[in-house]
Amino acid sequence: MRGRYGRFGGRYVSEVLIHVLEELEEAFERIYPTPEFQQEFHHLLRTYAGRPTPLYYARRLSERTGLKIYLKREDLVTGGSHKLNNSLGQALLAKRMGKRRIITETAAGQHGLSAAMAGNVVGLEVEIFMGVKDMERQASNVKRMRLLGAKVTPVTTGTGVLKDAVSDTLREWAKTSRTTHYLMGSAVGPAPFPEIVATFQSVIGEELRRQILEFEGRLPDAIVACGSGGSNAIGAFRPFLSDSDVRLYFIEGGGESLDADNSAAAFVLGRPGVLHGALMQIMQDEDGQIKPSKTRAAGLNYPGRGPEISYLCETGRVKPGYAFDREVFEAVKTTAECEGLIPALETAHAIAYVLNHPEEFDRGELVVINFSGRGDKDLDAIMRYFYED
Amino acid sequence: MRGRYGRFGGRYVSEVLIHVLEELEEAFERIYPTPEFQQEFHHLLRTYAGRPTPLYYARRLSERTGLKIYLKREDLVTGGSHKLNNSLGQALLAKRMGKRRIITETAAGQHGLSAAMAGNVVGLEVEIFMGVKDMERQASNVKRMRLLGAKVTPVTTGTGVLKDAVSDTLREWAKTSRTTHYLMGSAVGPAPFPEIVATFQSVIGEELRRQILEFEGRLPDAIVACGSGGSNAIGAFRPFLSDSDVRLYFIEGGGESLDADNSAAAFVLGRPGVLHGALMQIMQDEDGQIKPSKTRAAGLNYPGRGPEISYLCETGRVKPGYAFDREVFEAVKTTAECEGLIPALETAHAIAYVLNHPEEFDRGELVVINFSGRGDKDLDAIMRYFYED
Amino acid sequence: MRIERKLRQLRERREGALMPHVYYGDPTPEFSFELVRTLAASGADLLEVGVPFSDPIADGPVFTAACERALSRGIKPRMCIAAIERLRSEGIDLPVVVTAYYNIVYNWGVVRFCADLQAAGADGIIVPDLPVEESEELLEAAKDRDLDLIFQVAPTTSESRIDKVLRKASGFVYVINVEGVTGPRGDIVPSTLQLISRVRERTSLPLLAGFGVSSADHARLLVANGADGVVVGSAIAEIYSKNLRNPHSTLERIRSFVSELKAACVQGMRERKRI
Amino acid sequence: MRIERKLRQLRERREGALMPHVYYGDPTPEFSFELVRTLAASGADLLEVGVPFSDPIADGPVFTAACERALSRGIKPRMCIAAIERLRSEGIDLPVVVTAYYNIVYNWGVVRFCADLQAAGADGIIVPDLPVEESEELLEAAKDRDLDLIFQVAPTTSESRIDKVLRKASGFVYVINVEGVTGPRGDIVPSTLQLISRVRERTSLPLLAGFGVSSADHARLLVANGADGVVVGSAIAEIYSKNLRNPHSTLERIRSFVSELKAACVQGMRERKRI
Ligand SMILES: Cc1ncc(COP(=O)(O)O)c(C=O)c1O
Ligand SMILES: Cc1ncc(COP(=O)(O)O)c(C=O)c1O
Repeated sequence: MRGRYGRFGGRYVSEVLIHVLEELEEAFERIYPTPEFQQEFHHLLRTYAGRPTPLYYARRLSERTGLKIYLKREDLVTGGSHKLNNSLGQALLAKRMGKRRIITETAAGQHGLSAAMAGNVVGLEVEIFMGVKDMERQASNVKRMRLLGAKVTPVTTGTGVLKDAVSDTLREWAKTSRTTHYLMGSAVGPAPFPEIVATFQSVIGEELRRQILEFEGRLPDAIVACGSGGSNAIGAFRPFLSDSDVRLYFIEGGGESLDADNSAAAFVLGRPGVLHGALMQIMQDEDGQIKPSKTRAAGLNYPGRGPEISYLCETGRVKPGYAFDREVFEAVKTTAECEGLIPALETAHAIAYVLNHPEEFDRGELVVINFSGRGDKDLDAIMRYFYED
Repeated sequence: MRGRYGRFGGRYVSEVLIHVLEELEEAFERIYPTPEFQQEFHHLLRTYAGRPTPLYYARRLSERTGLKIYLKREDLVTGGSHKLNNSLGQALLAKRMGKRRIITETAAGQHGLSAAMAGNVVGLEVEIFMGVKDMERQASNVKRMRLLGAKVTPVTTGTGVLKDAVSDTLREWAKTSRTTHYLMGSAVGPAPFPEIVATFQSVIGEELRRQILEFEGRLPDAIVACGSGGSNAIGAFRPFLSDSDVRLYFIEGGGESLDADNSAAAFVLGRPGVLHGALMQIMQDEDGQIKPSKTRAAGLNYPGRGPEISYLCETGRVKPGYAFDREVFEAVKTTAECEGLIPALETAHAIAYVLNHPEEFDRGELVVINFSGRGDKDLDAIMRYFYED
Repeated sequence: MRIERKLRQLRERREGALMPHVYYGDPTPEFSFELVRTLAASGADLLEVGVPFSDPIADGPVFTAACERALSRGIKPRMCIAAIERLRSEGIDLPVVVTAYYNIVYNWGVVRFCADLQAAGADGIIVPDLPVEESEELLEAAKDRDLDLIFQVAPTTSESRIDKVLRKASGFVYVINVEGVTGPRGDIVPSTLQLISRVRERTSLPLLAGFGVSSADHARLLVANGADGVVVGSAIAEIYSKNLRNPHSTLERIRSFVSELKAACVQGMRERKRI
Repeated sequence: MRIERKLRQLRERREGALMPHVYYGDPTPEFSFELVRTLAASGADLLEVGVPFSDPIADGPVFTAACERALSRGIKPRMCIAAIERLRSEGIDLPVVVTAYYNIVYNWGVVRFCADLQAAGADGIIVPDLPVEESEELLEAAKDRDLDLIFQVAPTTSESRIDKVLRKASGFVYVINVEGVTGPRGDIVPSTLQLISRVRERTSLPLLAGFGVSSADHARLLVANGADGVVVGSAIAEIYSKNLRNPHSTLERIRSFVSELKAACVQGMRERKRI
């Protein structure tokens, strides 16, 4: 069934939104394959976003782990993360659908920033909903978005984090869907969003495949990506799903610890349920009330896992894992010292997993880590962790 | 004469340093052309730095100016500016020369950061000298450098800015040159530095030439770059020097105003002299004491202009210009709103010049702006300018 | 069955129907009981009892806050169902529709959920985030328990889609007045009235119009233009929300507001022939 | 001419030479005069008068601070030259070497600079950032005015390069003791002594060893190992720098330090045969 990944996915929204979701699905299917769209999208990916991003052989991390580690450098995309791949695609689509405004939500600010950039390039008004707590934690990205001319609207419902921002954006969309596109930031939400986002992000995996074949003449033994909604992971994994020799790891936020309410490890602590329009793996209490997730990485601080990732983990094609906050900070430092690169806290989950799970990897194996973003936004948190504790 | 650009350049240093400068010149001439070096350098440029950087057609800036504006996207180089091109090259060279340590100075922090990155990748110790005033103004880059494991040494001599940091680094080098390479950050200093830096940065212009021919089938009418030492400008200009139809503009920091001590416009306010080992255009008083420069852009806050830029401006091949601080901040905002890109304050000088000098450009002309870096490091200064004044 | 019967009776009596919507447990269970008694006594014809949810995406600020308050008091879904049982035992026999977001239902288990609802004495179910395409399983379970699964149509719903919804609808059709979420609003817009006629032309099922109904005038206008009645929710919650320290003190105002609403529903039906 | 003559006289008298180096105007012109008088009276054989520069890259922290202080007092290059004239008029007739960074000289105009220096009564020039390759113009102008342009050699200078320097040298050869900048240091390292012999083997020109000479023992050792004398700068500035409020009060300590240095230079020469 369209919009389903196994039992996951679907379109669980108010009747008010059905119309625009159908319109979007139709438009995507009609417009996306056209040569004009492909040409414009790929031209912007190349000249504006900076694609293809390099695949970098991390010599010193490799020496340290006894593996052969490559980093897929999404941190080099304009704005500093993979988010722009999707935002450019959706903004172009929205423009062709005749929308004049984009709304979206953001947590780390990376997606909001990418939406603001894409909106400006394409020529659309932009409003971004952001939990008040996240606005504090990611103050510099708030500044960036405002400087780009985007309206940043604080979300005070719930606990003022990503989950609440998504809810408020859906509410706003219900009011304005005729003129406004909801630029969904990860592979979540009602159909057709997970498919649209995955499609736009697949450019990561397609490049990765070409590049690793060029450098190594073979496919990797494993690909490791962090995620919550899972857009960077799905983007990296998609072109390898049928290569059963390529192991795929999806690393979520372990938070402080797995007990009580100190984690965002939905594959450990959650179960299937419906949130924000889709059936997916969710952290929830015994009654089905959504539990707030907790991790220092704002971009992983979401209690749901996108439907496709939920499905792939259920079938065993993808192996879920997690990293605790302290492992993540250490991984940032290791990466900075070995490779001169400061990863985003989100990204550092994937690195931490590889550093701390030698049992998962044989000596000399070829491992690609999707380096989803740079850590500039997290600099203060990182410095506080190392120099003030 | 080797090391000279017209009357500019030379090697005005203490006898103590002559030996290492000769060693460096010899090593550069011997090692640089070898296939092994070229291969390693270009491989790192591609997979680590993220080259080639795109040439981006800035549609909305073009509409606004009536020109056809392309941006050469050096902001997409790892670390956020063109500085890494040179740092990778010199770090590789230093390694092959058997040095085990890199020292350098930095102002905006962009060069220091790139040196720290390059040092880590290549496996060299890194120490960075930075004026105390610049350390305050560019606090986030100080954090980045420290996180990368580099030693950041505050410079308190003089007025605690770039000029003083260069002096202190030269002093340190005099003490340690046998084991240590001074990774000069711009196209300044005693021979062979200007030539080495220009050579490593020429990758900008070489790519630019290929790209503009691909997109437009012809060379640009003008290339505009900001600068103080001039490394990004020389890098962009070099491959076009003999194309007399391509006008070249070099934009320096106008500061607050041209009078008193509020500027860094050395081509307006300076004259030839010797500083930091080379004869070049310098801001100095009637006695030949070096004048402190002043501009809000730390990376342009240097009273000297590299010998080659000094020469090219003297012969008229390059036209010097300047932009005032207030024009620069406005240019940041215009670029952010039109193109979703936040330029570094340095870079914004070049943009401001194009925006504010319609008399220099005919309608529809093809103008390439070298987008030397991103403005993340300047975010606080920018926000303060717009929202707190 | 009880729902449609009741609404047809009202139609025959030429009365517009009034269905107040309350989130159970906001701000306390005791208040909810008093509120329901008040509503029943002052003109409510049916009752919509909401199960508080952590992420009520179809609700506006008033009801979102109501959910947060109830949840922070520890209200659980089974308490809401138990409350219906208690209302029945107290003799309140209005048709009751339970509103729950789908994750609550899914988590409960759709079959068991319907069984428990029936046992408690409920008559229908509204799931605000369950469009007709996703409803098959619940619809079947509801039918098995004689419960009406209430579907919604919105100003954005196309004609062909209205037909699709109507093929599954029972009890009544919930006409969403606005493009948006629940919450008080200023005027009834023309598109709402057009939507009512568009649905009216296609079905003889009762139509209740909800979302944004915040005054007697709204109610009158909607019924006069073809709705069989109105759903009023946030406008009631708004009244007691203003005095959360002592919500009981607002019951008098709620009583008179609801009486006015009911009177307007009756009046609207009278005006209908004139239009 | 006067420089070499003086140094050869000292050599014949079997005395090591002492050349103190002061930055003129630090912390005030008056102090500089008193300082020079003190130096002349306590054993200095030659004088090195520095022209403060904004960016003295061959100098360490002590002299960098000295330059900053002098410049902040408004000291200008022509004041330094005028000061030499005044010293001469006061009867101080030690050979005087003027040290100026090249931008000062370049800005002044090399020809005019040499003319003015000669007129003031100076005998030589040191330009710390002017290696032999860049010196042609100044060398010619200096020769025209009977001024010695003093060149330096350093531990990093190769044999062939020493020869190159020696071909242009006059007055004396300045042997830079250390890899680094000016400023007091702990020990004289073996490479310094080796450098002295390396140069010694190649020239009969006098050699003065400078950079880091901070004690009588240093001076003795350098002279004993073949230097014709020593240059002492930062070690003197360090003394008065510690009491900038009243630098005059340090003159007594400077006097005895300089006397010791001179005695050590003499002693060093005596020890020479033993080595
Ligand atoms: C750098 C980075 N990586 C990963 C993520 C997680 O998003 P996703 O799960 O959609 O890949 C984010 C989200 O903000 C991010 O900023
Ligand atoms: C972004 C950026 N552009 C330009 C410059 C100026 O350097 P250069 O004159 O060497 O190009 C700097 C120096 O820090 C910089 O950071």
